[in-house]
Amino acid sequence: MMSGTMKETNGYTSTPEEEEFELRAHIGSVWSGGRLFIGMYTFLLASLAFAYFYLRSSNNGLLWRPNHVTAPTAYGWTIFSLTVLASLMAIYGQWRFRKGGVVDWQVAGWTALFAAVLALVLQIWELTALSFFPGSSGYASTFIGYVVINIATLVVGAYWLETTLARSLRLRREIGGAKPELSAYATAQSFRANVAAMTYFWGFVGLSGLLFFAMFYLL
Amino acid sequence: MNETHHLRRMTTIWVVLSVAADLLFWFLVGPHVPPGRMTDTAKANQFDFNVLFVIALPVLIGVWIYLAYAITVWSAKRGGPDPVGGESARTNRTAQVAWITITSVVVIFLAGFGTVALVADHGSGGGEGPNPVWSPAGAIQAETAALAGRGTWSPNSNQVLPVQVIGQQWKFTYRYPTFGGFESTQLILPVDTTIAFNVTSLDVIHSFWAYQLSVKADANPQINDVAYTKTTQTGQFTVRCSELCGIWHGSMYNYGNVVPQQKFLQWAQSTEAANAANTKNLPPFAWTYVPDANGASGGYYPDGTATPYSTVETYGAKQPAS
Amino acid sequence: MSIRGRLATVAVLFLVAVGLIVWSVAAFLTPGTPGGVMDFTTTQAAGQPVDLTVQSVGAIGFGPHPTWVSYLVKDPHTNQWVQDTTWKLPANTVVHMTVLQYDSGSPLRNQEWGQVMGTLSGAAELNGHRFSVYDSNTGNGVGHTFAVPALGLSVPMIGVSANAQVCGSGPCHTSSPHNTITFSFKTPGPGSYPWQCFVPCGLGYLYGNGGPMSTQNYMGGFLEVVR
Amino acid sequence: MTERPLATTDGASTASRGPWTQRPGWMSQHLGTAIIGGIIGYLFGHWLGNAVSSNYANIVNSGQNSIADALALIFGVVGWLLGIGALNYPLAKLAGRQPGKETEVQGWSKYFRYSTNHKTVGLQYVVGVLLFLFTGGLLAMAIRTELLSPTTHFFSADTYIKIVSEHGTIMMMMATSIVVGPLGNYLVPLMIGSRRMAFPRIEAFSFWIFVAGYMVIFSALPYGGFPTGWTGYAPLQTQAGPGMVSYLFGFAVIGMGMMAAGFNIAVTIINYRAPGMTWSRLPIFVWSILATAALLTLATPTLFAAGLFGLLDKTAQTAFYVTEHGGSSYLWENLFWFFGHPEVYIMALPGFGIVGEILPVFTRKPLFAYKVGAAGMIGVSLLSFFVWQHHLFQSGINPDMRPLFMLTTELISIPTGFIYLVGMGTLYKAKIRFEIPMLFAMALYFNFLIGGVTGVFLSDVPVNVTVHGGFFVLSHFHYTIMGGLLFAFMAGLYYWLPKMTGRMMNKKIGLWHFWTMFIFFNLTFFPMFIIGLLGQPRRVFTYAKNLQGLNDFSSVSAFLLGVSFLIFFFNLVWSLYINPKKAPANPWDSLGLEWQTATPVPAHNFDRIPVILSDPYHYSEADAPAVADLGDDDRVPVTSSHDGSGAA
Repeated sequence: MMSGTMKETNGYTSTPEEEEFELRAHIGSVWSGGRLFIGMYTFLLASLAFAYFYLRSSNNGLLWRPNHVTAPTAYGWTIFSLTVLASLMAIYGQWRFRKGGVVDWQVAGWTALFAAVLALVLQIWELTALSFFPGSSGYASTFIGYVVINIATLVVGAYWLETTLARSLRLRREIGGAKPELSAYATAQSFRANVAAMTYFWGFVGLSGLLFFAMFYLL
Repeated sequence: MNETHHLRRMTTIWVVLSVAADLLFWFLVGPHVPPGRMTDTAKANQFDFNVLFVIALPVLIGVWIYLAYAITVWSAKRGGPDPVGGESARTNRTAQVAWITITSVVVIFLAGFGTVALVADHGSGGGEGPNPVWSPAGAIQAETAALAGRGTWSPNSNQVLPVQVIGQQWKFTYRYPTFGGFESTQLILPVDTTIAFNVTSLDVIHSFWAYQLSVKADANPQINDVAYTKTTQTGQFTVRCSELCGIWHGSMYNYGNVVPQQKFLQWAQSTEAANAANTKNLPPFAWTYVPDANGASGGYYPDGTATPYSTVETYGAKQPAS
Repeated sequence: MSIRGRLATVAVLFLVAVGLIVWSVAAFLTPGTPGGVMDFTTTQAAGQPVDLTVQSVGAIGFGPHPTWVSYLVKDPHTNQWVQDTTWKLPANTVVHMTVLQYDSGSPLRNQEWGQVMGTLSGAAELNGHRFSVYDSNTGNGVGHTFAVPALGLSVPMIGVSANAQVCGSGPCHTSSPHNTITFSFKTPGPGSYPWQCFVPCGLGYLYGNGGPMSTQNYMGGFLEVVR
Repeated sequence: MTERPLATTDGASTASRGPWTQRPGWMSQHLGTAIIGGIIGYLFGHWLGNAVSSNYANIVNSGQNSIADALALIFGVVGWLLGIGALNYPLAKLAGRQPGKETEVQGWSKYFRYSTNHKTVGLQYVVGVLLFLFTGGLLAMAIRTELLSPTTHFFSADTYIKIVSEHGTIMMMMATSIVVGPLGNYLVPLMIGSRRMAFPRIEAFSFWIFVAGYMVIFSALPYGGFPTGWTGYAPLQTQAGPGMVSYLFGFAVIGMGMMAAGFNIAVTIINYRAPGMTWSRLPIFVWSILATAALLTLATPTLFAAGLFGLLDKTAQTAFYVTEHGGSSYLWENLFWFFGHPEVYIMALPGFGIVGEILPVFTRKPLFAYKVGAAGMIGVSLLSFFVWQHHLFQSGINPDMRPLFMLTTELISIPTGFIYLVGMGTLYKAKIRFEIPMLFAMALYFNFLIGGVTGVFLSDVPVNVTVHGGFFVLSHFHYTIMGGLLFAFMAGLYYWLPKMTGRMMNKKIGLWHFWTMFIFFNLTFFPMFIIGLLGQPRRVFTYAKNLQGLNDFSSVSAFLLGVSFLIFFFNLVWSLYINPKKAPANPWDSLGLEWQTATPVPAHNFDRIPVILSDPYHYSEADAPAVADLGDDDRVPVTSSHDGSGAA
């Protein structure tokens, strides 16, 4: 093989075929990694849902939810709306991104990030506005657990959004300007895979947010 | 040596050893296998164990014979023929199908056998929770009557005797609802009687293990865990806590006694009378009690309005805030 | 480096590791071990009754956990109050036990422990008055119990009024309000018999049974009965 | 198409500076800075916790502040990660920065750094898991010392429980990573023909958080220990002192490491298999690691959630597990065992993979019923999610579900049994070379059989009444985990250390190690079946006097088992450090792809990405296909051979 066709990376050489192989493996990893991460997160949230329904059906000491205490619904509605907004913005942005609207994606992305951070702040602040003590009932306990997990979800989602957006600013050239889907740069391919995985995760966050909102504020 | 030769040899050794071991076990060891035969559940569970063991022994012996055979006959040191690779060494449909079929049949038989034993023996002495699905005749009526304070028990009446087991750190105490609900640190039972153990806890999880009776039921706070057995022999038995419950878990044991029915009645009536002064300090008999999670004078959770307590009867008065 | 040199290096490192292990065991695992066993076998002639005096204090006031409730025992040789809950007693001997209860009380979680059980007379004396059952829902309640489950022994320690000037840190002096509970029991054959308290008196712990209730040398220990 | 100027698959466009972790010299980030970061974080967290909460009534009364202890540990771990450099890239990423070149510091100091080289991480893990193992082992010695006598106590009753709990927890944490960490990380890329891991930084994270987890769980002892055993049952958990925080947070930290390791390995196996490495050519060890990784990633989040709820109960005073406040004492049991039973198979499957890999080499035969074996591993990992309530047969929940869980539990012995089909079929008419790895592999078949058969007894509800919660079950899982996994791990170490370190382990000392370990393992744990049947519950500091003989026998055997580990330790330092002997390139004449690269393995594993031509089990086969085309002009592809010499 001609050394001229080989790229040197990290002290070893790669043929074009090997580069192609590694790139595909990398993009496959982003794809399957994104799905596996959602799988892991599902088990985490399912544990919380299990705790909720287990304590609800046990109703030990008639203390599942005395007097039907509910966390402040105004906060709940706002946080939920912001989460769904972020989720929809991420999905819409991805749709535009695929059509070549990088700027549309970025605007939608920053909007989603803003909504997510606002939801995060409100979610933390809600803890100061609770009308019940954490240990006063099963509902109160699971609600505190939900708040902590939701904070983690929003932090993860916002971090993923922010890093993707920040990177898009640095990679304007590589992701191919107005037509990113045509860019064959390895960076662009990798970036698109990352955006797709991130959007998928945000779709998951929106759906699970709906479920838990219903569980804690509506039921 | 051809193929059938190896297998035939191994099979012969296996059959001889398995039959011998099974017979020896069944007749020599079997009758002495714990937990003995003090109750009908103990006897049934001992039978179960022995059946499992009789099935397990040939499995163990089979694999051991195979390993020993391989080590001695197919060792490189013996310089036997070179192994043959290729497709025939990679798969063997007959062997694989046979293996999967045999293990599946054995396993499904065991599950079925266990289920039949479990149902036929009213839960096999294990804790069935507050709503037992396999109750002996008369048990539900006896329990209902006991809770209403109308429970009775007399010798030769074939009545079920409910006994409450209260786990607390670090001792079991016992209440007899059919005898005025007195509480005692002693566990005395009549022989030839179906006992309904109602196990609950005042704090952390314990596990009531009456070893020779073959009864084991976890004691959870606010849960009435019911387990049944029928005593068939008199004698002493050991009660141990079988779920780690803290520092004195290891010394959380006592000895109980199965006694003739008349003797039990005497004991129960005299204890009821002797403890009368204290029994009136106890809360009314109930299947579970809501202990105060806080303990004496200032506990883990803040008191008062922040943590409303259940309206359910508490065991002992509510503790004051510190 | 030669083999010998490397061997020596490894040996030195090994010794350092052993030293660390020994230190860890000494620092974290052995405190509370019956090292300072209070010996009651030499205080009197063989077969004669043993006098055993303890006090219970609401907050011990010293050591690593000054807020914890604890029993203290009077050293029969020096008459000093010592925090030690492992007592060596002669077998088959009558023990006259005196408990100075300086702690306040509360209702029992399980009223079963309001009974006096397993003493020689079937009763105990509270400030000189004989009693065999105590209703902890009345009065000052019960502060602690002294119980040896293996011997069937259990005696409630009636609390002092929480409004009184309760002694705040041990060892307490008899000038502080206290109840004196006396009773007698007979030691069994040789063995190691755990004793404990059945009142959930570990403040700040769920069910009141953590902390001092779950640590030897505070609210529980052993009777080491020897021949 | 536009040009493709970009080489690194992480998408690095511009040559940015290498990460700090990989700068040479002691001014950069390494273990030392991690310790400093950890200490600073710890002190800050402790101060913060005290400032926030020291006036709470329960904290004033108990004199112990779980909030401060929890925050101290949390910030300590964050400081540790900052110090080692784990957060450099995640933080730089916030500014859109790309990862730097994946170069590595050379020399021994790379083992003390945040290395993204899977070979370095593998060796780091070897040391890490052995540290865990020896700590847990010493605690086991303490347990057996206390159990020498029912009446004379070497430790106080509470200290004994702490020792038992710490032993169990450390061993369980160690066992989840003992194979996946060292051997999985080191060997999986080599076996699938990959030059790298999919997520090397996540891999490095998994190791350094594992070390942090060790320190967090060990911190339980100076905090006063925890009284719950490794199962951490609530509400005893909620009642315990601050040592419990170390347990809950420690499991969360280790859980993060487990998830990270499993995630990275699973994604790597799925995506980075070399061309031609089809699923039916995948080495059986990789199958086992894939099944394990699936369990690690999917079961651990449940533990994470359970631990979070426990931590909230202990700090924020929620009441998840406190029945009197609307929680449930069964909730922890369910969540814990929903994780806990898959975890048990996390500790079994890699062992099966190792012996499956070793047996063909030393029998010179192809692996028998390979597909059944692989299917069995997948079957076990799927079924393991449906058996958890067999831990709760006597707990009083769901009596009507008992037949179902009895059935699923017994069904799982079918796929587990496949490993015996594979092993016995491979041994058939073989030519067995009894090298040390083979001895350990054979020992697994002996030990795990006893462990597996006793598992059937435990799954039978009527028999379970007697054996649940006693020494019988204790002996059962020591037979499966120690007798299975640990023996397999030893087999793997003796087998692969020559590849990993380039040095042969001493055979004579190895024989001493094997025989002492095998004999005294069985002598230690077999009597415990009888002790259990005779009525001794687990975790007790005292027991019936008539059981002293059996207990003493078990204790003395346990001490000698401890000596066996000292022999192993001596072999390790003797063969690797004191008197090293260079290992041949392929000492066992294996066909495995991992033996076809140079030793020491170059940073990029393979000069050319190999093209896989067949599975690596074509032993004793005339005209066997080559295993792989290594694309190396001066090296002939490796083929199988009749007489067992690997390279043609």
